[in-house]
Amino acid sequence: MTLQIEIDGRLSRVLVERAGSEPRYRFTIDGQSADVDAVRLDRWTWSLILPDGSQHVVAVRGSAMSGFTVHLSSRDVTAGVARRGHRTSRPLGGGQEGIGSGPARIMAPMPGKVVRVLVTVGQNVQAGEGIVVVEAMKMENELRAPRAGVVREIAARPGLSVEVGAVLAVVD
Amino acid sequence: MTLQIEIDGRLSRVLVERAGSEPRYRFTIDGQSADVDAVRLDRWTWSLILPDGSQHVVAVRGSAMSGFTVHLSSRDVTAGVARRGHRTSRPLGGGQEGIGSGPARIMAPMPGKVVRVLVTVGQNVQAGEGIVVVEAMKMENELRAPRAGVVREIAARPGLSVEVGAVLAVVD
Amino acid sequence: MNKILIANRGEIAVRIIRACREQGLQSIAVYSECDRTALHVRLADEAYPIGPNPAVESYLNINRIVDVARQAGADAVHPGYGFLAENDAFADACREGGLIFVGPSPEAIALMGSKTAARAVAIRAGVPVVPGTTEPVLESATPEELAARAGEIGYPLLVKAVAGGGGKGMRAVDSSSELLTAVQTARSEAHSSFGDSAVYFERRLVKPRHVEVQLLADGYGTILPFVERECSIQRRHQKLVEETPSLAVSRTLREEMTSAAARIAALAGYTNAGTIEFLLDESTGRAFFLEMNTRLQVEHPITEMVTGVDLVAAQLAIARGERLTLDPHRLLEPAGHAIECRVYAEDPDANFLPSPGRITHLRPPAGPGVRDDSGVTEGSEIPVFYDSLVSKVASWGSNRPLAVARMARALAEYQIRGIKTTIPFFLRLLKDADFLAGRFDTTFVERLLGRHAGDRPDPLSVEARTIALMAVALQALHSEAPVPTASADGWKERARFEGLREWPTA
Amino acid sequence: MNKILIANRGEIAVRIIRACREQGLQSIAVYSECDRTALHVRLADEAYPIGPNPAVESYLNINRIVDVARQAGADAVHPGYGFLAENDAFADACREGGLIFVGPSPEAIALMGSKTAARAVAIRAGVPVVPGTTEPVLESATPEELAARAGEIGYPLLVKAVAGGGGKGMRAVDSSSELLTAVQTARSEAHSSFGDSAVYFERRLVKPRHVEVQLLADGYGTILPFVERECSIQRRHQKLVEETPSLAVSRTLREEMTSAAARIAALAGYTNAGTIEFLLDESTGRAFFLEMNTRLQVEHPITEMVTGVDLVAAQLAIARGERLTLDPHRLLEPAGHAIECRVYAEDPDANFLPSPGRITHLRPPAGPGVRDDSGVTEGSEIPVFYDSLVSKVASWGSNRPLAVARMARALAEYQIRGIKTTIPFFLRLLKDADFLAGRFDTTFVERLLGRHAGDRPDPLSVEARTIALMAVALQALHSEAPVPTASADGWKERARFEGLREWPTA
Repeated sequence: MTLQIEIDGRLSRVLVERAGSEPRYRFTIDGQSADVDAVRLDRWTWSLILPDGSQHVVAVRGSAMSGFTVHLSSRDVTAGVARRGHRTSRPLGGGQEGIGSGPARIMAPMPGKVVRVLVTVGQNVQAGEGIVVVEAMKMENELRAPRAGVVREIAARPGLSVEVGAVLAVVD
Repeated sequence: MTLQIEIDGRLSRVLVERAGSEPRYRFTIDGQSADVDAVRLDRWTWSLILPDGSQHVVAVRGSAMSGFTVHLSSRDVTAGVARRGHRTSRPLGGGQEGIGSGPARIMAPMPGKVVRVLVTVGQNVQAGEGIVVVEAMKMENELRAPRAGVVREIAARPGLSVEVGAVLAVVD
Repeated sequence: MNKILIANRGEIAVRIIRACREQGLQSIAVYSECDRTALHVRLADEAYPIGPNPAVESYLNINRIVDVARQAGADAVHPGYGFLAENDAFADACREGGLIFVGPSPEAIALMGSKTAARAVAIRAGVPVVPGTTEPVLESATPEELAARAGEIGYPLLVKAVAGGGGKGMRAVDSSSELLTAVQTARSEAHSSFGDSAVYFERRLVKPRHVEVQLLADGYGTILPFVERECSIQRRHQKLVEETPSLAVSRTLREEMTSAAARIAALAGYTNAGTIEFLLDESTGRAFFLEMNTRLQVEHPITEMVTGVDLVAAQLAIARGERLTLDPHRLLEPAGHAIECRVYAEDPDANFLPSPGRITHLRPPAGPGVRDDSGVTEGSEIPVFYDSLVSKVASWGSNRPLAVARMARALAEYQIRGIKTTIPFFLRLLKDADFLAGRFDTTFVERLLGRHAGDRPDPLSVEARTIALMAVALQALHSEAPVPTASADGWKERARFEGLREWPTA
Repeated sequence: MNKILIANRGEIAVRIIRACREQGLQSIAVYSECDRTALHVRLADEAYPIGPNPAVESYLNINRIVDVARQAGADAVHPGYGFLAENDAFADACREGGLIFVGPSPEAIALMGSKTAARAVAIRAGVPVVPGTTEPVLESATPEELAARAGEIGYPLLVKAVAGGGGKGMRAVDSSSELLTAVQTARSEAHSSFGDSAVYFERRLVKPRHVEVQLLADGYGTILPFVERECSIQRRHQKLVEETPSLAVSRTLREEMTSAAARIAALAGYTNAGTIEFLLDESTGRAFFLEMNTRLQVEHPITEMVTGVDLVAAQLAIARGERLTLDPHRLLEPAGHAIECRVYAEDPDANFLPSPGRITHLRPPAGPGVRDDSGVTEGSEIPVFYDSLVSKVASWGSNRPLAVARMARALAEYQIRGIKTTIPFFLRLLKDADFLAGRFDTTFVERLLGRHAGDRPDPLSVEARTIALMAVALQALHSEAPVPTASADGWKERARFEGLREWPTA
């Protein structure tokens, strides 16, 4: 199977085949081949022993549809995957939209309860100005405008319980 | 649902019903009723809070067919179950047959390797006399005759790998 | 004293239940709806529901908890930390209900729990305090009045909950424009955390260290202070890492701080376990009284590790009316060095946002010199209703570098999935040159985060990228058409894998 | 010294890998086929296969292990305990291969590893030994010759492997009729465990205590003995529980035993960590040299807990050529009391039969004063090929009763399913009046088991029976037609439960 995998904005072509007796696999990554001893420890976790003897336990969550998250010992990385000829899936992004153009949606980054709404519809706000305060785990978290604009919509109201990703306000 | 449950050789009649809002159950055991807060922690484990407030985590393995093993904090117990009108399943016994009459089969109590056979077919043995030595986990375990008799059969031979429950010899 | 109700949840409830068991005491857990299957409930001898999930309706419900304690036949109540631990009305309700409160008297809690009254005690004890308002700021104060009071103290300042602790209900203010929001936020947080929205102002020292002195006091006038804890590694006044002893405290300063702590406790008529917090100005070598925490401290394990004293067992003994018979000198001579890292369900790569959720996989650290005080188990749900502490990892070494190396080893071993935690932050911190040299103060973490704010995410090494690509390819391969993994025991792996799949393949 | 190959598996490999990480050293694991996914492999920096499952083809394969070490660029080899740890040919092969062997010289191993030669050294050092044969019993000895040699020593006696240790290759003989079988069994077990079938005879003392002295020796003549360990709680010469200090050892006797140990080590030219085992005759107060273990001991954690010395780190330092700078007096003055329970995969209710299998659920003990040195994780398979040690739980307390209470708490918390373990036995032992009073010797466990042999299983209390009935009824109810469990979060429980089912319901 050949896959196109995007990590950190860079695409690699990965061919994976069974090599010799189990549990060996041959990987060809961007033209370079290596035989690897790979064993699945549980549904999401792999133990890899590379040709240089180095041993790595790596957990991978997600799917080709939604993108994968790889738990390395140093940090977590997201990866998008396509089989040859298919579209690459979007790496899983964070909860907040970019600083680019278009309306900026202020979304709940975690489940919680709206404590205060700091602005009103039609109000001008500066980048970094507080919009909504959401409480979760006994800490109040002020969500701020990612850029300057006018508050177009407010979906949040004090006392409202919100799920992660819920749109609380729109600034344009 | 009403069940007949046998534990330690004594049969109890257990009626279990939902009582009020979850997670409450009403148990009627041999005529005595109690409302219990029971929550399943995983496939085999229950947390029970009894009317007196006492809290218990109990794991149960097995099935109505094969019998159950209950892991209490004090010790493990086996239980046989039948629904009303059905036969009670046999509690899971140990690997070795009783000291009663009839042929005594010497069975492997764990997986291992036969190291030595200490008797020959036709030989007279005393109760407690060594029959076969099985090695597992670096320890040699001498399996002894449960009672006096004549060695009728020997299935074990040195070097043979045996599974738990394998019949190694028969004394009669 | 035979039966103790633990009016708390999470790791501290587990810690106290363990102490009860070791002391031969029966333990009673209480739980809100979402905590029915929590670890503290599973480990207790008895357990009782005390209400819905919001803390004000359960873990802060004084009447309900006292009723449960009496009905269950408890002799005593241990409040842990947080929730009702520093609530004098609760201590009083316990006393009225004929229950021993494992902590100081309601009067001592009220006195030292009021940050403003506590400052007055410290002044009487001849201990320097940080400049600030001597009385709480009035609820009715107008914006102009607030600005005037703040102006008297001078900026930068702190708005602090009078009933506060643990960074809750506290806000830093650099200039007058931020004052109003800060007061509002602090009041609101103080109300939801402590049921008391009163706040006061205090001068903010420039780059102080936060150093504290644990003490035990029995009912017969014996007050024993312990070697200090260094707690400067904090963010938004939430402690992240503590260690003992402090590299910044000389033998003379230790003597000064511990005797100051004992004088304050004596004047306050204090009994049981408590902690006096100081701000240490390294430029002058002066330590200022900050506040007293009238309960067991989150970071008590590191003191236990270097002194061998079981502080929870000592609390129970004092509550039973026993005398302290510990050797005072041993408590001031630490054996080796201990560090604690607080594993919070927060995302260090997203501004420490709370990360509630279910722990899908857990392998806690273990082995020599490592202690994990955890409130969770695999499958536990970290609810949004309470604070985000998951577990406390403490390490001991015969010196600081060994304790640090051991902590790094333990955290690298700690597998916890399903939620984000502060572990990756600690792994970076433990390699920081300034941290390793002991050069830090309470502003250190913000600076460290600011310094690295631009360069996230760390670029992957070639090897790390290769491994990630391989793992993703394997997972993609096997999630499309699950097949057994390769191994010497093909069939066993297959069985194992199928046991883990949610649905059989067509 | 940068890279260490650990020529072992299980908990001791994990222990050594942890020490390497804490010391900044790279660790190399080796594994037989069934150990590919074992914990020690997962925690190591590098891992290499060394052969099929039988130990003689993998963990006892000297050539293969030395080859792997050289190819992987290892500087040193740590043998752990068991397997090749006391094999002088292995130590020699490492030296020949340019690898530092973390242990004594091959010469010292050969000398002290031969039980008969070691006894001669002890005699030269002026240390009393148990009466026995001074030479190994010849392989070619006829039954008559064996009986004659045994007759000289007198019954009861022990047949012991010359290369033995840990109760392997050892058999007790009460009368001449049992001699032949015992010699055969011991020879065969000695061969499979140590690759050497030589045995000798030794008088069996009546009800001795087994007490041992840990020591460290550097390359510059410094030999440091430690406070004794009490190891009398054993069954068939397999230690089950150890503690330090021993209740049976006075200050004078400690001085006598530790200086005897140091004299023996000096005469043997011993370096690195080792342990001198003594049999203590309580009636006369005399300690007899039993044998020397020329490697790290299984029960080393309890010594670490009461002295603060990291014995594995010390081994590595000595191997690097460093000098010992520990304060000798501190090593003889234990801080508090420590106990270890060895959790074996054996069924204490079925004559301690091995219980290999897969660990389906694991929640190790944690919290204050508890250390778990484990070689497994949830999902691990305990193979039939190696010894049955799963993990070692150690507890520390400021005195013995507290250490015992803490151990009972820890073991009650320890959940391990899928295999039988010795935990239920320990929970019974820790309540035994004689154990609590410290009245025991090496025959104690057999007597304890014999005493209770008739009354198993313990009758269930009414409450325990009720709980068992309820749990079985619930399980029967839910296994017929799996339905979600009841909880405040109905749907969450449902999802959780379905995630665990192997097959969806029709």
